Amino acid sequence: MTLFDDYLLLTLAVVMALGAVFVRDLLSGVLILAAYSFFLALLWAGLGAVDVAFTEAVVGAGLSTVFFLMALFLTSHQEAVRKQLRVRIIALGSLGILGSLLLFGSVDLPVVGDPKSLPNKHISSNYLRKSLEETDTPNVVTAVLADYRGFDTLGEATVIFTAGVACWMLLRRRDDSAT
Amino acid sequence: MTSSLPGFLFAIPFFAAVVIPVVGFTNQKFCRPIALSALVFLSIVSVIGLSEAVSHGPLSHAFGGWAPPIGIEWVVDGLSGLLMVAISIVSLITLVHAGPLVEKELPGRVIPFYSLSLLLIAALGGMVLTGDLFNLFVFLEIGSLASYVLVGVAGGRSLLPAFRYLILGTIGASIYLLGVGYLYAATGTLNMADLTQRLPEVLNSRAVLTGLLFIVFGLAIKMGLFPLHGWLPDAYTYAPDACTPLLASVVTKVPLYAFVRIAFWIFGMGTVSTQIPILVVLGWVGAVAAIVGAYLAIWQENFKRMLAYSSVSSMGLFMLGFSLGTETGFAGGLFYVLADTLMKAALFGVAGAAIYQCGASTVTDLVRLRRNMPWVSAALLISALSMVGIPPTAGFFGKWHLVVGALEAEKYFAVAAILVSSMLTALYFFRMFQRVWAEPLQLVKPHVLETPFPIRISLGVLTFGIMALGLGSDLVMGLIFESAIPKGF
Amino acid sequence: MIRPHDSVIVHTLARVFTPIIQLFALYVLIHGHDSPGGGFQAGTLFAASIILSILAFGIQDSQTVLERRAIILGGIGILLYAGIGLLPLILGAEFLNYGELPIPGMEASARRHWGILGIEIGVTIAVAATAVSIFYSLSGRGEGEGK
Amino acid sequence: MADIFFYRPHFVAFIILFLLGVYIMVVNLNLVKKLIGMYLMQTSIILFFITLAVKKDSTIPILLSSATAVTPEAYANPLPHVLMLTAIVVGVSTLGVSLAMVIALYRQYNTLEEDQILGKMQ
Repeated sequence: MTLFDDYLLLTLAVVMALGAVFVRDLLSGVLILAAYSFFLALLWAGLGAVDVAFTEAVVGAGLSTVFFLMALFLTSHQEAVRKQLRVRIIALGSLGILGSLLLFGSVDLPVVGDPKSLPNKHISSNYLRKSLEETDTPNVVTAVLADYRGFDTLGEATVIFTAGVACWMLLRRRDDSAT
Repeated sequence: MTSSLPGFLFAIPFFAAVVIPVVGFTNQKFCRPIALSALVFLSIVSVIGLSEAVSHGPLSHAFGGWAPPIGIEWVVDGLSGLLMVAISIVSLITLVHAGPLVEKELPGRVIPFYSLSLLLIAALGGMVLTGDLFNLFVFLEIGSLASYVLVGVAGGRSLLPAFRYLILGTIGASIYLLGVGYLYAATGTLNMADLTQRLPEVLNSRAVLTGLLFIVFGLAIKMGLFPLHGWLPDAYTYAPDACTPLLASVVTKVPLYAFVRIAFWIFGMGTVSTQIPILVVLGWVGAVAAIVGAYLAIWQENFKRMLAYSSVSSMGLFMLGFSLGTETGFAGGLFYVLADTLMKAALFGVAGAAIYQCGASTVTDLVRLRRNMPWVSAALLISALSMVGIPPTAGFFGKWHLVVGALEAEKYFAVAAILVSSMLTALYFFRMFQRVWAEPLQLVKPHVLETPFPIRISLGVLTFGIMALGLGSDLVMGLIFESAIPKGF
Repeated sequence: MIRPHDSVIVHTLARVFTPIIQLFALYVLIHGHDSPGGGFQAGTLFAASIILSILAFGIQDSQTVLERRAIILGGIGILLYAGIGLLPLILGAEFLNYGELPIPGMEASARRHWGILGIEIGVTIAVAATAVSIFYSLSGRGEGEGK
Repeated sequence: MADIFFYRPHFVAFIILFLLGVYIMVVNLNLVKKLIGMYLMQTSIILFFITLAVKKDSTIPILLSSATAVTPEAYANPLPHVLMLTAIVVGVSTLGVSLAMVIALYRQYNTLEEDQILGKMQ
């Protein structure tokens, strides 16, 4: 993975994001969003995060798109056109503050790719060193996900379970009340 | 001290929440007993946890057997134990109260209602007890998803407020996560205790400053702190009456707790008051919120909306108390959080009971409570007096300690803000009393009956709690001073 | 309310792809220890295969029952995960400490290996069932929602 | 400040995506567009975390052999990957719930525009 690939994929992702946002037809927007997800998955794979890339491809380009499409088939495709200049200016102003704060904080962020940076060194190297010996699992991401931080993963499974119960509750027909 | 008790604090509501849909498939009648008995157990275990933590020092539980910072730990100390006790007991009472309302308002959705409520309670407990910033985010999201849906489940007018709550809440949670990312980039750890040790070395880093600002900003959206309270009034007004007591009493208090934990324990008093002086800003924000919230509440005709603005005002008072920078102010803020949890549960319980029994949703309609509803009227009277701050209710002692703390800190704008907001609160509650009790009785429709037993008993217990917390305030304040005050004052 | 698709091509492709996707999901689940993937990805793949066959062949069964069963299966998956976690807690160790699982004749690291596999199976069931359940919910059975 | 655009392309892309997402969530009145914005915002945070995990000349975090001792510099940092797996799941769950709300809103008001819904609520 060279820096050039990164530039290429990042540019493509940003272009896709802009396309998804500014196209008026929501169906096209959602499909462009799937393409965006796909480029992101490639980017994650290039940056060494294969598990995240896999999940992004399955969930972002797959499941999310299916959910979006299901919703769009039941509702409408078209976005109304309107002008609301004042809201936009206020929002742009506050986002400018947010953006400059992000840039302000970025100066002291570790250099990308530095193996000696604190986030890459402190606890994460413990996982890399010990996971095979302690958990018998060569894929360190799986070991951290399911064991070292297994409680987060239980929370994660609970989040999607909550979403399942929530959708069931929200879209239930009135006449089911007999059951 | 390591202990398995925090593990059970997670397991009890969690297992109940997951078991309810599985069991409810065969018989829906089991849902309520399972939920209530789980909460009874949870309350007992959390009381034991608090007393252990106060007498023997903090209890920690390293999930998966991995010592932090490698793994995730949960800690019951004075502060988190106290909050956990409050959450478990108040949510037990509000679910008892919700029983008749659920049957009427959400027929056919009883199973998911109890399941989601318990998931919400488990998530709130997780946010309070966890010692890991990312784990906090996970539980924040579980709790938020559950509360978005509990707001919007009745359909109709509640859907759009729920959707807006979801959009703003997701922005808040994402900004919080971003802040955690900045802190992780600057220190390389997610564990709170480890962060406390490592932060002093990197305190000059701009990444830490940005991270703290993002975390506070994200949590402020979640707690409905003025001027980021946009989602709150509509959500509380249109949410089903079965859900509002639970939502209004505990859901916004827990992000506030997370803020307190991060600002005063991880960063430390010295940092947030001098090096990164966010407390000064938050003090002013709190003062403005306390006054503006109370002012807006005056103009509301809908009773629940009035209480919602009153919540905005209370959030300002808490923030003001925590940012005073004195021990008394901090303890007063914490005491007022506990008092407000009871008061909001009672007031929203009264609002729900009034709508359930006689369709009274506006302040003027409350006059119908006068006949034959002594329990509901008494609960309304006492909790409203407590909101205003009349002794010997809990609200009075909360405000008293806040004022004393502000005087100690010599922050006279805070004293003024507390007094002005109390006066405005008095204005709208006394206006309500005047409408309810000074009208001629002929207007009252005769055939209104007292509410069902679960509503009566829960309102009774909440009212008793408000009085008891007020009368026993020395005891509770002693507990707070002894074990729930951060170092560095 | 999903009617079967009336194209033969769609039917044939769905018939061919559903088992392939499911087989791949199983592979992803079992090889989560030493290659990318794991419970969540496997669960989503399972859900995708089920959604594919629903889209191709429609739903004949009474949907309320199916949807409820799906969410219950999701609950069972989570109960499996949390049950594996609860066992060590009851035996006196920490929640989710697979090293203390009562599996005889194994070192702690091997117990952890099997514990991870167990919870990954739980995650797979939970995620697959819940994703299908959300799909059912979103597929718009509720035209009669009270106005 | 200017060199950030050349040396930190990931960070610049993160800022663009994040601000774009938040902007659309706040300003756009179409409910589905808001959710597209939400998706962009959540993925941008994933981008931020993943770039923290990159190590130059390293490989994916799957250990190759148990014989030799592991040098952490040779593998990418697994912790942000794990956190982001969780964040992706949280994102898709939120998306499912919000789309359910959008469908319920559409059933009720027959439109996806927030201002029109507000108009019909009056």
